[in-house]
Amino acid sequence: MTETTATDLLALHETMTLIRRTEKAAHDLFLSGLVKGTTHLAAGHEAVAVGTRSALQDGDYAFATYRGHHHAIAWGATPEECLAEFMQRSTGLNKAKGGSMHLTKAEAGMLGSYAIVGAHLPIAVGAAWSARLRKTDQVSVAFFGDGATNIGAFHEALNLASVWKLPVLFVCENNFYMEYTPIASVTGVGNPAADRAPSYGIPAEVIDGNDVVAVRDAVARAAGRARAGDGPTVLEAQTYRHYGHSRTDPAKYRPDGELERWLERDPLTVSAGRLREAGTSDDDIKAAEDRAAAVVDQAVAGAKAAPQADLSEAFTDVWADGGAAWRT
Amino acid sequence: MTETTATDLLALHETMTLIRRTEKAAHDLFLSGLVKGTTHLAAGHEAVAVGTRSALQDGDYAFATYRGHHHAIAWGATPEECLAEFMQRSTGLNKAKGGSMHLTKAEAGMLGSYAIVGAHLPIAVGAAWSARLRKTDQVSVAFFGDGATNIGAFHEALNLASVWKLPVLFVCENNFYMEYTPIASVTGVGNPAADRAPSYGIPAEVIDGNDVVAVRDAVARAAGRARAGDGPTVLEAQTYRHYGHSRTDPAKYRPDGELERWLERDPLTVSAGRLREAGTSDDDIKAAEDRAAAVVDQAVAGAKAAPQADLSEAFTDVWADGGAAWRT
Amino acid sequence: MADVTTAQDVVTYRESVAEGIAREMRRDPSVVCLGEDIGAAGGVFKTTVGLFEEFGPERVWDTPISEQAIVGAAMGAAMTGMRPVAEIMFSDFLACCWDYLANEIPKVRYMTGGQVTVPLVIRTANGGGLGFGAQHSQSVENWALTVPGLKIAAPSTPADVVGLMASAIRSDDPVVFFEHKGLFASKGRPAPDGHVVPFGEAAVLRQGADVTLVALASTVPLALTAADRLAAEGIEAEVLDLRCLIPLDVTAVLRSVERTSRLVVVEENPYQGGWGGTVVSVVADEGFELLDAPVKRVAGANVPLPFADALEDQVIPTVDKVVDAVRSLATY
Amino acid sequence: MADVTTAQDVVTYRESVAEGIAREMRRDPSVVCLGEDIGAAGGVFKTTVGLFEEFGPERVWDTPISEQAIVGAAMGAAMTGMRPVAEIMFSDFLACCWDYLANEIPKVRYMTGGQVTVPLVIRTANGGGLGFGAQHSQSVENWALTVPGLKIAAPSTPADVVGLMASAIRSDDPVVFFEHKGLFASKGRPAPDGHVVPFGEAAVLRQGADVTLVALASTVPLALTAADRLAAEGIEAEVLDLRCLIPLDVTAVLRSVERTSRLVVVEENPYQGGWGGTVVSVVADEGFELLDAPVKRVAGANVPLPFADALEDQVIPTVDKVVDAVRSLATY
Ligand SMILES: Cc1ncc(C[n+]2csc(CCOP(=O)(O)OP(=O)(O)O)c2C)c(N)n1
Ligand SMILES: Cc1ncc(C[n+]2csc(CCOP(=O)(O)OP(=O)(O)O)c2C)c(N)n1
Ligand SMILES: [Mg+2]
Ligand SMILES: [Mg+2]
Repeated sequence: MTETTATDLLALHETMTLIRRTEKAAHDLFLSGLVKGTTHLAAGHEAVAVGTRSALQDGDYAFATYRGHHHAIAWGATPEECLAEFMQRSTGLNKAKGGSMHLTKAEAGMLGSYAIVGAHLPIAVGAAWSARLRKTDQVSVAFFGDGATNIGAFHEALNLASVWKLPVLFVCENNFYMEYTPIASVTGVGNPAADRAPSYGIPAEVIDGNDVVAVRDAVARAAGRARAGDGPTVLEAQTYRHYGHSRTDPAKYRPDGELERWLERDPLTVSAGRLREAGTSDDDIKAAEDRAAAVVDQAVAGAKAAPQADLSEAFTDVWADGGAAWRT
Repeated sequence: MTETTATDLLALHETMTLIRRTEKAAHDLFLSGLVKGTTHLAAGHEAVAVGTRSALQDGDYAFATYRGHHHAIAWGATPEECLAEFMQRSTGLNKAKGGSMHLTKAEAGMLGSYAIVGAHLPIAVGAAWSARLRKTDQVSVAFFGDGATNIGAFHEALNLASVWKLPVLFVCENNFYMEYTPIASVTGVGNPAADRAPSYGIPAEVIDGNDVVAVRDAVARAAGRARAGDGPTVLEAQTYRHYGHSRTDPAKYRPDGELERWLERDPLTVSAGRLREAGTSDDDIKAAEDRAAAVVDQAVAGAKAAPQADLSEAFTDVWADGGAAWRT
Repeated sequence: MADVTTAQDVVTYRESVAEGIAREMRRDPSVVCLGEDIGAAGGVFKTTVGLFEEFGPERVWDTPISEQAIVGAAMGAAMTGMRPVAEIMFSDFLACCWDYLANEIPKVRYMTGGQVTVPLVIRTANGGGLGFGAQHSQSVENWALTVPGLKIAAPSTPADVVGLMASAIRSDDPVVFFEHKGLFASKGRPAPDGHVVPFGEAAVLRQGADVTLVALASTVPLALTAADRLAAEGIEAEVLDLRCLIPLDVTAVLRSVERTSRLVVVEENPYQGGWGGTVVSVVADEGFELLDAPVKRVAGANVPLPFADALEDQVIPTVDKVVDAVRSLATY
Repeated sequence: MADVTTAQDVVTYRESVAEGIAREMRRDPSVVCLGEDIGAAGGVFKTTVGLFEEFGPERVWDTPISEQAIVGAAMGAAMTGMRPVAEIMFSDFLACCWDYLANEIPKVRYMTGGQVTVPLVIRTANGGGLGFGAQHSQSVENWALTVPGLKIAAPSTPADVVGLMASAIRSDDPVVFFEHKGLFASKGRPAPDGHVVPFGEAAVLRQGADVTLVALASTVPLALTAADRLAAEGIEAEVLDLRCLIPLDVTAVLRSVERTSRLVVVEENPYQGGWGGTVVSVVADEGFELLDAPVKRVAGANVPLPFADALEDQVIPTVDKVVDAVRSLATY
């Protein structure tokens, strides 16, 4: 078990705050017309990304979904790179060619956000296979939603990972909804990810996805097994998204009081509570939060000031030579 | 439980013999150059098809794989229609347009043989959904191999069938091999179909696929549940194919003695044994077998005498109007 | 997109999708819908609004995220007496169930020697221009075109949505029905009662003697706007809306080229493997003598679709690009 | 298929697949293979015979029947330092993992702004002529052509198999490598040591002044045989083997048409949405003035593929059909 000191926890709390503030900024920029296209905010899910990253090592891989801002930031993307991407600036994380759904920070091992539900699970398995082939000690993590557990790629990925005993972690962020439909209404089992794991011979845990320490501990256990050559683990982190599915969704399908109940267990509230228990002063907590807020304020200003996407980029990066030539 | 009288059993034995003889004829015709393309013989699997059909009602649907001769015949296709199809005759079951991998007897509810592994599972689910929508009492059966349990369509089909509580039976013919690779080497659980059923909330049984009565009883139970509105069942019938995977496969990958052990439990031997136990005379058994042999002998002659495929058929049956017009 | 709205243009393309489906569901109890979030939620594009309320859960089914199960189940139901209308949310996701579109649905009738029919519709939101990025913006009608055995419709107006939907749902053949995301908010005249647009009949939306513009779905308003601009320069373009790719109304194209001697195809899918290649092939063969100038295709660039609006404009057809292509021919 | 075997033709196309892979595996330890039954079994087409024995289970991996996992895992491995060579047994099954070919592999580099590369090869047995029926006989190189971001190779000779395989495996871009089932048994000269055929260079296999035949994979021997027959009638055909669809060597095509003024494209995939449409489009645009006659495409018919050999012959290109098409132009 990884020990989590108060100092560690304060850093985690700060990173989670950074994510929360970035999401809020993205939302506000959308309302003011500066963010276009679609965004899927992860406010509420912060502890899963941050807890996972904190239990892993540099060089470990992450594969995320269209709801991937928190994973990108947890793996080291800056809020400014992200906001600049949403705002179609040339300084965007993906040069404004990917957008909110495809945040990627490859140099940090965050190998992309994928917008076809479930598609990245086999890809994450492949990265784990590669780690094994190259005899590195790397672990690969696939983050995905509850809804992704009903698609074929989920099944194929888990089976292959099991058979080849690969160092991969399947981290489900079960927020109980697909887009607008409760997952329970379309799934044959109660815990959509964890209850499936036995059918691949993979161990699983259902964990509190709003408690960054619980996530961190579970991931540490799973990563340990993976590095020891004991194969994959399924972690089902129960959590909740504070906003609707995407920017156009007012989330009217939620029963009265549901959001409120989850807000009581907001991951930031939980971590703040843990910090206080561990003796961290309110001032120290506030200072961390203020640092995060300041970073995001600067990020907004920086992204706004950045140049628009460079038109010539439309025809670069198709091929490894940098170009897009398809004919002689 | 459906009671199986000696008379019933003799009829099942006769149908199984009909299938066995047809497979042998197909094999011989292949060796003599009259059957082209590929064939996947089902000798050894007869009890699964025949036992299943015998526990069902007229009008119940079947969906099979490229290894589907036994299902077609169990659902009423004649050996002559099948052999004529393999021999590319205009009298073939599919007018020589489908071939061995696509035998279909739609008027009897046998809605096709599908050659993409696993693809027919969702289709069979759809037929069950349709039965429910039309408020008929029909049950839909998907037959598939052990290898099919690792493909995405399997997962999606089982989950949907469970969530919609559809009258569908998933009958896995576990013959322990994919093409040349043992299923155990590529699957995370021991019983590739049955051990997965719980992850969809579907009841499952592992059954002796070489005992036609065991199959019949299990299917009767499952069909009863399906018709009562209790949803799908997974049946994993353990069996063995006597020939190689397809006509080009000498099956050298089998460990010594494995085939021999299975031949001792040949479904025809098992049913003959049960018949004798039930007091059926050897003469009666032989008479039934001779009737089957005679039908197949005639079928071979009939198919040989039939005209070759009608060339104009290449351009019919694309559209429901019978034609193939794609432009004005 | 071109704004050519007039006073009679009171219904949106988006509403017309639900209207078209509802009309057929009222007519024929064997029509049922299935898809992700199409029920009480009314679909993520709001193209199924009202159906769940009117027809209830036995005719409008929410599904898991299981594209293979959705279209596979639709196929099985279509083979056994129903007329399912399956929604695949974004057309890009057809890739997740491509086996059904490529190998199962279009082939089962043929390979069984005509024993079964598959009367189903797969509806899907197609196309770009909204900044959804590489995996949610593609025009993939060309994927469907690679597969013999599928009928393909792609309406450009609200009335055509209703009229082609009627033909699609009544068709005994499988239909892929492309609804263009960029057109959902566009308005037009409502479809009259009982409106049916037969498959395989292109609409001549504008007459002109100088050049033929062949368009489909989103490129129809582009072509019309380009034609207006060209008219100001004295170039009269004839604008054809194909409405369907299969059956393909090449007769209409050839007749028009007979009049104009010049052809520009305007298509959103990429140039490589785009449907314009099939249209051009027919004309370069059967209409060779009619042509007085090179044939042009204004198509999507051969790159994935970028996120930023300004970048996306670089790589999908625009009015400017159509105008430029026509101009290059006029001076020919 | 044409039999043009000579004394130097001592290796089969089938063997050359394994040889091409083996040469690269010897050169580069990051090359690994995965697929169904490719290990000890040597592949269902015997195109990986010997690899397992030479390189062992850490470089040649048998997989479950999980096409999505196969190509998805290949993608993840390619993004992290390996050079995977994935086999999809029959090209028809690409439909089962189409999302990876259409939406993931070709787009990830672009949409990440160039942060990652995907150096992988997807090998697959393509095409008909063997009586495998509608779901195991398709020529689906046109599917791949609809997707910008994939390179596409389709060799017609044993030496090209080796030479293009070298380019494919060394490519930092994703490659779909079509091996033609109808050619597996055909023989040719062995590839010299170190043989590399660069992508995007068509081969002129026969010179002639009267008509250009553009072919690929299985249609190359067809075109060559047709050219022999036509020569007997006094018609000299130039035969081009494209070898790749992306990059597409349109320069070679245009140069040839410059000499011949006539073009016939011979392709096995269906006419509707076939790759010939893209070739014809370029020629009808950039080469319009070079043409003296209509452009013809001898392509697959727009129907699923029937099982019976005689029926299949009706719907796929044959020497007769090529000869007829050329004759119709010669008299033009
Ligand atoms: C294959 C596929 N089908 C459908 C969609 C549309 N879609 C995007 S997100 C989503 C819901 C996903 O739910 P879940 O996996 O629980 O993730 P969450 O959004 O809750 O984080 C759907 C249906 C998609 N992107 N890909
Ligand atoms: C999607 C797909 N992948 C691969 C194949 C090639 N293939 C045909 S049969 C087969 C093995 C299937 O094994 P199993 O499901 O156990 O059925 P069996 O042949 O043993 O009856 C394979 C891999 C296929 N037809 N479809
Ligand atoms: Mg969710
Ligand atoms: Mg098997």
